[in-house]
Amino acid sequence: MQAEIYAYKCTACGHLHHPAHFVCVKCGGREFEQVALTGEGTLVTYTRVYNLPEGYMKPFIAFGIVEFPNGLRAAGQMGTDELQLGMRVRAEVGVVKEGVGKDFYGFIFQKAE
Amino acid sequence: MQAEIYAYKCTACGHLHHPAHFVCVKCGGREFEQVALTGEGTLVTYTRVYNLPEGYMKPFIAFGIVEFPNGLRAAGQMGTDELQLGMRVRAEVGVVKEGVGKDFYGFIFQKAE
Amino acid sequence: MRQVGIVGVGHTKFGKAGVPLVEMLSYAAVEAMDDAGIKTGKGHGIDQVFAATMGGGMINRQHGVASALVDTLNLRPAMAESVENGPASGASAVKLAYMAIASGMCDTALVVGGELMRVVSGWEATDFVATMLHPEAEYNYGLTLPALAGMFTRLYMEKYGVTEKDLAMVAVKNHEHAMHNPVAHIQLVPDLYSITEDEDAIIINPHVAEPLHVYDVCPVSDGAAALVLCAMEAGDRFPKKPVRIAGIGQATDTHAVAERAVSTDLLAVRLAAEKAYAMAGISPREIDVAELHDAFVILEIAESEEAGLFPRGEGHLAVRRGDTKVGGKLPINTSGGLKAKGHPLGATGVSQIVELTRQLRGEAGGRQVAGAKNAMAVNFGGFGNNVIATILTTGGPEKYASGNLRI
Amino acid sequence: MRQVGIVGVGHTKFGKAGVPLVEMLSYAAVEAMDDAGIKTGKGHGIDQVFAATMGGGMINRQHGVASALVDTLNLRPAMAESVENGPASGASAVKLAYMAIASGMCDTALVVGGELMRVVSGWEATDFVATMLHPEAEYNYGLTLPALAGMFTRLYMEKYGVTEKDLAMVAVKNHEHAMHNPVAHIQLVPDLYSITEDEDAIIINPHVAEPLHVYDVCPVSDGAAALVLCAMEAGDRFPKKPVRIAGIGQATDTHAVAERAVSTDLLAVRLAAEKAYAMAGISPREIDVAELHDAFVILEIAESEEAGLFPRGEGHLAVRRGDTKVGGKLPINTSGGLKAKGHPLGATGVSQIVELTRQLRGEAGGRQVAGAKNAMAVNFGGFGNNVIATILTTGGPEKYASGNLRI
Ligand SMILES: [Zn+2]
Ligand SMILES: [Zn+2]
Repeated sequence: MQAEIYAYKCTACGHLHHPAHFVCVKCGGREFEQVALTGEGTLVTYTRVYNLPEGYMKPFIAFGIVEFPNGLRAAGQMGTDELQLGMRVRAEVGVVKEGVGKDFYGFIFQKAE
Repeated sequence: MQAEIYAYKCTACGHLHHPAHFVCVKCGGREFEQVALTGEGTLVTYTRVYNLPEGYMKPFIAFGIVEFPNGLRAAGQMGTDELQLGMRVRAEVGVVKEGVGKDFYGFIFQKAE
Repeated sequence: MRQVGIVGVGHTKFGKAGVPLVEMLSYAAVEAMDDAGIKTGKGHGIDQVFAATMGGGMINRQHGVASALVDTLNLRPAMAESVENGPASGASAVKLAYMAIASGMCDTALVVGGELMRVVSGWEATDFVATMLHPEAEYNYGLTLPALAGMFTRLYMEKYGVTEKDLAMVAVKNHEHAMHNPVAHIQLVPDLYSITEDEDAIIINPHVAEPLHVYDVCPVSDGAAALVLCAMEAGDRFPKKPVRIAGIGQATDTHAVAERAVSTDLLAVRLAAEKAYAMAGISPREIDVAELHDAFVILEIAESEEAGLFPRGEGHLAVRRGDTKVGGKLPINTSGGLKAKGHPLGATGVSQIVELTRQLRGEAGGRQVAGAKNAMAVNFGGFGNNVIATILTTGGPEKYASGNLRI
Repeated sequence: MRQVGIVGVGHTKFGKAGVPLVEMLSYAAVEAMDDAGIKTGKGHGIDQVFAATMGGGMINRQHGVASALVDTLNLRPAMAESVENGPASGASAVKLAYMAIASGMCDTALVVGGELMRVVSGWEATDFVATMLHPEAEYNYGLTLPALAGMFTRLYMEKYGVTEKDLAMVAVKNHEHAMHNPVAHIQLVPDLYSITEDEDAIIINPHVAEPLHVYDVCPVSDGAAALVLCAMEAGDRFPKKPVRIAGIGQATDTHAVAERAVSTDLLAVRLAAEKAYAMAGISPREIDVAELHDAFVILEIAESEEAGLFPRGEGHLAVRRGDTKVGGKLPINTSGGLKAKGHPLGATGVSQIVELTRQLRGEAGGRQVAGAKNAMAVNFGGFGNNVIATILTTGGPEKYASGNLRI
């Protein structure tokens, strides 16, 4: 049960990664520290998908890519039906997939107030 | 439900195959006719297996390779507990694996009288 | 380095196969061997076999597909390798066969790509295809290829003024091309007005992943395609003049799509194409016909730009002008493309080369591009994280390097 | 043809990984790159990456593993291919990397093999491995690799007088070797008497597939191994003297084992070894150390004969004499072999080459074969229907062919 999503900060050069890399994209370093990836960001693009893969019992899910103020971009599910390019969203963490005996946590982006 | 097992006879040169090939091992032909593969044969080798793959609810299964009088050899399950190299066996066809909504038929070799 | 050419092509009718995987591959393989005038069975002259499939294991529960193929075709003891690079598995297999011959390790190779997808439900197939996405950052979210394509399409439309009608025009064009390709899966042409502007358009052409509609997405198809490759120096031993593989370029990009610096770029397409042009000594202006990976129609437009065939942001203008139709300036996806011919994952990269070989041989019938001499294929793995560009030509050096032929 | 050498090796501890597949592969990869003195990250100097895995899709639900690996290692835009040849996937990847460099298409390649098997139950793993058998004639019967090995062993014992004790002696020897290999999965030596002649022997060493007992069969392991290959002409740019790949041979046999003309022959091993010797210009008598594919210990004996290292039917006599121990005439499986080091399918073929490279470099510590100059690996796909033999050497021509180095 991972109820937090992280960025991975290179301990050598400070470059941030999401998702985790084995080797730093900037300096080739291999040590990282976890940094909570939270807060508000901007919706870069989105879609509403009607043909879902196995395991989802819903008619559709909306997905989006969000850019955080630290420059990182991450994909996630959208928790709101109001969808517009460039809108402000707030990154929450919730169950994005129900597994057998184990649920998967990830970003669910909500409209920022 | 395939309750019969076949040999595949090259229509060009008559060479027999089991299992089916796309191209004749002898002449390169590509046309085959099905010939029932039945009767008695000789047990070439055998084993009793205790670690069965998923889907078998038995403590062990015995398997063997049998040579038919036409020279073909085929693997199958053994329907007898009396196992000896060179013994005479009779090829029966039965359910060798229970599938979801579909059973698989294959050789179950019995001790010949 | 030895030069390598194509001397045989084979292709099953894409759609629903109704036979097991290896049998389906075999149909394409023997057609290619027949086309190359090579005997199957003993004394066959095939040194090595490459099989390209993504779902042999997961969908068809069979591993070692190439080894099985060698046996059923009676090509033993030929070498055999199974290759997987998602929807670009086919081009990867062609590339590896190219290297095998160029290295001198063998003189001839049989490349067979295929996928048997219609044996599982639609949502299983969608899930299976999604296993090439990033496991934590994408797959676990329920993200799929159509989801990523939808998000990409929205940005591309916003940035370059591409319209939903432009997308539908690509689809209609490719369906028109497929009418002249007997092996294409879909043999009907949708009416542009009915799928875009008609009041019932959203009913016959509903959304799959907004803004993508059904007609912007390729179907799920079974099928196989095959090639016989040989060292060019042995080209005169085959009945048909070899079509030479002049250049191959490959590049990788970030696994997680969100990480890419410019969301509307397909960097791996650009780098792969640049490498292929450099190796071939052929410029984009010299390309006469291209097969681009239109699993989603937006990709045909974006790839036509990244591959340098049209200026950045103007691919859709070329579609509007009719440049990319057969008869136009630079016909794209004369085979019908993935959109109408179908997209059996492992087959696609091989199928693209089959089509271009037929074009360069002048065997493309009602979809022939007159006088085509140079051709390009782009095969797109993952959502563009592993891309291969291949350039074929009828031209070549007068004399080929010798590599101690064994055939 | 350009010559190819090995300049870097990496290897995880085989056993239970506890990390995702691509992360496990990464540990081996960076160890190999460090060993080669190659930087990871920008300016890395790796042109192409080959990943060998059989169950990435079926067991780990991930496709395009090589593309994922390139990204996480920050080797973009290097080319990437995923290769599957069952338990011989590793040697296939080495072979393809060899061809890539020999062809001149690239100068350096990273080869990583690995398998993450201990994430599924034992019967799921057994079923997964069995998917490489013939679908109709074997797999559907519930036949498995141990079943085929049991039937093969019975015939071999009958024909050549091999005893159950001979089999156990191979196992004990390989476990002894593994005690000197820190990356081996199993670090204990069974007592020969206790597992064969003691009255409780059948309890601590029960049958798996008669006549095979638990100690005749390799364990189920996770693990990864990696190599950096380069063109020999660039060998002096790396800190350690390259070990040259002198010969590679590959051959296929019938898919259904029952079809083979002589049931006790491993024809593909014989043909693959013959080809490798011919290419290397090295004879079996010149081999100083070998890694043979002992997934079942009978295979070590049979392969040692088919590869010409001992006369037909006398492999078990060599075991009795102690010839195949470290310190003996021709040490086999100094790493511990699949039996004791473990057998993560896709890793094994790469792991064999890692061990032999260490032997030829003199880096094998307590298991070092003194003065080893030539080495052979046999990697066995399916139940011997696709086999690769590889010969390494410290010797070589004085001068290497030039291929327009780009590094
Ligand atoms: Zn850094
Ligand atoms: Zn025949």
